[in-house]
Amino acid sequence: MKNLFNMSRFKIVFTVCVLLSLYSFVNAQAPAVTTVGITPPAPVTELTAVDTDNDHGHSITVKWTPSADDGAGANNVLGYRVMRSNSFEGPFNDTVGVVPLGSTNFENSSSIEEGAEGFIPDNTDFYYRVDALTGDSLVFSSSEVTGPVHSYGQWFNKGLIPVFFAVIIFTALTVLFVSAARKGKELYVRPLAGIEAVDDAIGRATEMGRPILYVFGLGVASDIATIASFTILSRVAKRVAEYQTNLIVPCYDPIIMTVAQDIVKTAYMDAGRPNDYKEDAVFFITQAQFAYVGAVNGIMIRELPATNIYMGKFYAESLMLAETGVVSGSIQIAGTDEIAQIPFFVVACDYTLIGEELFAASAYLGREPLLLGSLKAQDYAKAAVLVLALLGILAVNFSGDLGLTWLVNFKDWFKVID
Amino acid sequence: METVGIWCGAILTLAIFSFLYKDNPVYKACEAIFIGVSAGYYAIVYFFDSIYKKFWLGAVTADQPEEWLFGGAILGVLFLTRLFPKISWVARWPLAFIVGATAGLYMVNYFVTNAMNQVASTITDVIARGDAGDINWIQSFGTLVILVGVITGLMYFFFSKEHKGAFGGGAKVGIWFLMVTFGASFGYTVMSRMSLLIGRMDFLLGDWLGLIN
Amino acid sequence: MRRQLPFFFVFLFGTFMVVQNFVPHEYSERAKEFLSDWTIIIGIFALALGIWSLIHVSLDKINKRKPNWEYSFVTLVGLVAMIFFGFTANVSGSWLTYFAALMVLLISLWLLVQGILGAGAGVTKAKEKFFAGIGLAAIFTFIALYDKSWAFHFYTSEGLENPLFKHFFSDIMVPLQATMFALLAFFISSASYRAFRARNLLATLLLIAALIVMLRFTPGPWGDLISKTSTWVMNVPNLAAQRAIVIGIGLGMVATALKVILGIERGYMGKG
Amino acid sequence: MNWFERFMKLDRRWIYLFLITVCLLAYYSDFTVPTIREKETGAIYNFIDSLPAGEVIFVAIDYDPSSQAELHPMTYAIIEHAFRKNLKVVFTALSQNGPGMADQAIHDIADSMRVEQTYNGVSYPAREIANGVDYCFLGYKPYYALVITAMGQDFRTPFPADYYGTPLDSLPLMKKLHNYDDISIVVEVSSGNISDAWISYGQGKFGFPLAMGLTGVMTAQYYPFLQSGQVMGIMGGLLGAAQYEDMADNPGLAKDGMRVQLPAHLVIILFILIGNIGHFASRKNRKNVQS
Repeated sequence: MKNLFNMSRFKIVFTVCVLLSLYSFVNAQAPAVTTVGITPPAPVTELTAVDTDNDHGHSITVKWTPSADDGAGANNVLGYRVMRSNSFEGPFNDTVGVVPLGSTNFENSSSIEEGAEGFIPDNTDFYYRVDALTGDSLVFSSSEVTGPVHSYGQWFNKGLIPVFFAVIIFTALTVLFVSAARKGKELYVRPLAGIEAVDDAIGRATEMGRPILYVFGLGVASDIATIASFTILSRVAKRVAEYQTNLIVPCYDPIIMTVAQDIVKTAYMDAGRPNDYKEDAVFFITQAQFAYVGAVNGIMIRELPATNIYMGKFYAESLMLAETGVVSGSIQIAGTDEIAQIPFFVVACDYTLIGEELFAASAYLGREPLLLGSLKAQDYAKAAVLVLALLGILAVNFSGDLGLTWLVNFKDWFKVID
Repeated sequence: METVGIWCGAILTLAIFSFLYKDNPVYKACEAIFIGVSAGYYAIVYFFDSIYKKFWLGAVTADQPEEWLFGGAILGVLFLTRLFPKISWVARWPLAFIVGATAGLYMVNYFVTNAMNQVASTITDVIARGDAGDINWIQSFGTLVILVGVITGLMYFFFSKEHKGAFGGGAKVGIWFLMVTFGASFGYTVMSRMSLLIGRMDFLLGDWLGLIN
Repeated sequence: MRRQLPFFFVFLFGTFMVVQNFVPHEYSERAKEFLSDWTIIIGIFALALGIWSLIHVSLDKINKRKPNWEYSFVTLVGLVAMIFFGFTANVSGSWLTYFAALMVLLISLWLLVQGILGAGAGVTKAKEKFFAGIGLAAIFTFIALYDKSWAFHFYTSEGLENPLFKHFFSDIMVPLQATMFALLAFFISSASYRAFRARNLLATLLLIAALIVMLRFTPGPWGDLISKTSTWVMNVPNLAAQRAIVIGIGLGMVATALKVILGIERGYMGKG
Repeated sequence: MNWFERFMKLDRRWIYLFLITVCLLAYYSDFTVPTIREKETGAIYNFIDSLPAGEVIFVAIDYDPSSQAELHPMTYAIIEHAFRKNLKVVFTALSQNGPGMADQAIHDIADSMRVEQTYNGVSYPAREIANGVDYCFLGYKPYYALVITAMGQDFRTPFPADYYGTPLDSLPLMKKLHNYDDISIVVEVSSGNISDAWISYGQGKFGFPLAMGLTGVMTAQYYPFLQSGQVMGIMGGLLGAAQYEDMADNPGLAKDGMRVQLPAHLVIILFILIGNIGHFASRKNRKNVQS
């Protein structure tokens, strides 16, 4: 229960100035008024209290229409005080909030922690009353009591309905195209320079007899870019196992190290060479950004890998890795979804997968129909985004003349209230 | 104690800069120190941060312990089975948890922040009017260029459609926009990298040699 | 069966978290909190594997005398010393016995690990080293128990206040971190020299945009014009392209998440 | 190897040597660089300058020592301006290695207030900045997204006590402060993803005005949020800090930095030109040889 102290500094200062100004206003205006002081203003009407929607409970919204003397009539209303009690007749001495004049609602809410200050238990009945306050703290008029009302958490957030439909449509699209692909429907996919370079780069490393360096960057196992990078590593590892080239995978995050070890070992097993798997191909260095970069730079200069593959989440160290890679004369292929680092890879590397291309890489490398199907769904979603954006702009700009007024609120479909 | 710290920092700084010239034993030593010390440091910090504060205080010795946390500990122990090759396949379960939970959590999150909100902010009034209703040409041209940039940029990212004809033209304009933005952000960051170098010069010339006025 | 079960778990946790996004109820908020706590706790166990991998690789390099093996000694000493500092707090001022204990600990650990790795890793006289290691470890525990000037702290975080721990961070890690970061100033100059060449249209666009933005604060007659164009370039074409990339990444992420949850993408579980 | 081949294939170490010598020379010269005033920085300065005394601003020092060189000038410029105008400041440091550095920065600025100063013609008397009265440093808690959301309900939920361990309720400043409604503006200085959390979990949920101080590299990425109104102002890198110092007429760390920045940029541009001259000359030469 937000008590008086909880009112923000701004509101306090505001009410105090209004109080002072009104006090002086009343005195100056009506010097002849009798000592009785201010007449009580009209009470607030149509008071309703209802559980706040779309929330995790512990919150009740009180609404009312302002008193007739607020801004008109006797114009002596300063603000409203929301009082709460546990029974209809019960003593109303629990002030939950004071709002300045002109407001029509107040949200009485608390956090979900049991012991928090002003905690509102769910599913317990409360009764509310709103007093219209005046300059004189003794003079106020109370509305009738409303209640019982209790707060509870909703199980579905209606504000996310546009997102809900979007997710459903996207999933349906993916399932549709994957099943089409499963039935052998041929799917065209435009060539991606960065991906074709991976195959030639592995061939190059094999001829030159120099290792391939695969770097995950600073992502953790719970980054989607890292999951995409795992899928790329699994296909690179398959080829490395077949061509018996040397693979080096220095890791920043221990969970990634464990997963990568598993991927490379399985690749060697699938290629029928379980004993060629070197235990220390995938190893951990440290979880400090620049110590990791120093170590990888050292590996590049000393091992002179033929190919450096950077796939995953990269931060400021992207250019350090790429420039040292240039010094050690390696072919470099990079892919990240960290927008700020893409320019450095584009400038310094031979091939770069820009943002979304990183996520499409696994479909390209494996050429598996199912994954190509999901790429098709991604393209349809992009087409939908394009069409909706154009429609929206049409609506906003020409709604007046073309009479497409119903389109005007089109934009709100995208506004998400969570 | 203070001067030892500064001398130590200065020597390490010069050693790292020497890497620019050539890989040398002093740099290799600094690199090794940095790896060892930082690995040890973060092992301790993460140990006290999660095991001690969250698990030990939160679940074991807390007055109303959160039993849920033991679930995490069990999955963690499963992870250690990696050390024994025979039963190391069990380590896939905690991995399944991490990958599955992440995918589910971020799927809706990024759909909202990246796709929905960005589309909402693209839908704007192209013709920007000044407060007196007169058309603000520069502003309108700007919004028009943004609109063209977003649409052609998206066209470039199409995978399953041949980049030929009008569509190919759109994608070509899209890559132009991308190149301009890459050049611009590269140019913009030159300053922040230079200020890092200035920071080190302050340390070397100021704190160490005391030559600053 | 062993390979199908994990994918079932991925589907289970994935759909739970997708649904959880739409449920504002208190229980779903608590569930999200607990699940992110689980990931952190798993992270610590994985860190144990990581540290073991670092030790194992370094030892392997030393035992097999691979190139640059001497530096692995430095890494191992740094690692063990830092962990030792992190778990101990010095009670009285005298550091002598504290460092003596550290030396004994280092040598005993070295001998023990050599013994455990055994002959397989090319270790000569593995058994004798192992027992010597046990002996030294006993001496170390003896010092630890009776030397009052310092003590172990596993259950409380006094170790973080250990002056050596703090100074190793502020006097070794911070300058190294800042200097590695500062190397970027040099790398950016050599990268721009090499890459900004007007070879074709795209490279020319890259070059012109970079030059405009780099000149944005130069004084001079048309300095104001350049700074205005650079602000325009940052606010309009840059904004448009960023937005296109962001939308692309958003859709790419959602598609990847969906592929993982539905089990279409299995690469990450090692099935190439 | 004629001259244009050499132009195209300069050894990178010459570039590094030339760059460091130019920086050292600029370091010891003392010409001043005139700064322009962009509206992104102006929005923040004007908002803070318009706040009446006693208002509370929230400064989140969410970066760690490695990006201190670029972000400290902004933090110093903003807090000096706030203290000069008798504003109250609540600090957090949500980056793991940041609290020690943030604490030291706060004390630095508080000490610098003990001297009488004149800015834009207005003279400000020397002031004693007191912890708990003029500012409150909440310190660091892990998992910044949860902390930012929790502070929306009450600062006490994630921070029962401040960085020095004193409970919030015993600090006079914090008695009246509960959550973002009591804060006029949040200024978030960081070098990366903590800013995303402030946008979606902070400003997105509680709607307070949010200003951002960012490293150069991240600024470009946050322009969309400036245009969509989620962020009211951005200070980009050292240039942003120099502009703020210029508007506040308080030359400091940023102005010194700019003295070296300009020559360094010119060196890079010089080498780009050299590279291109070599490129065009060799292409012309190849054409002559063929024809």
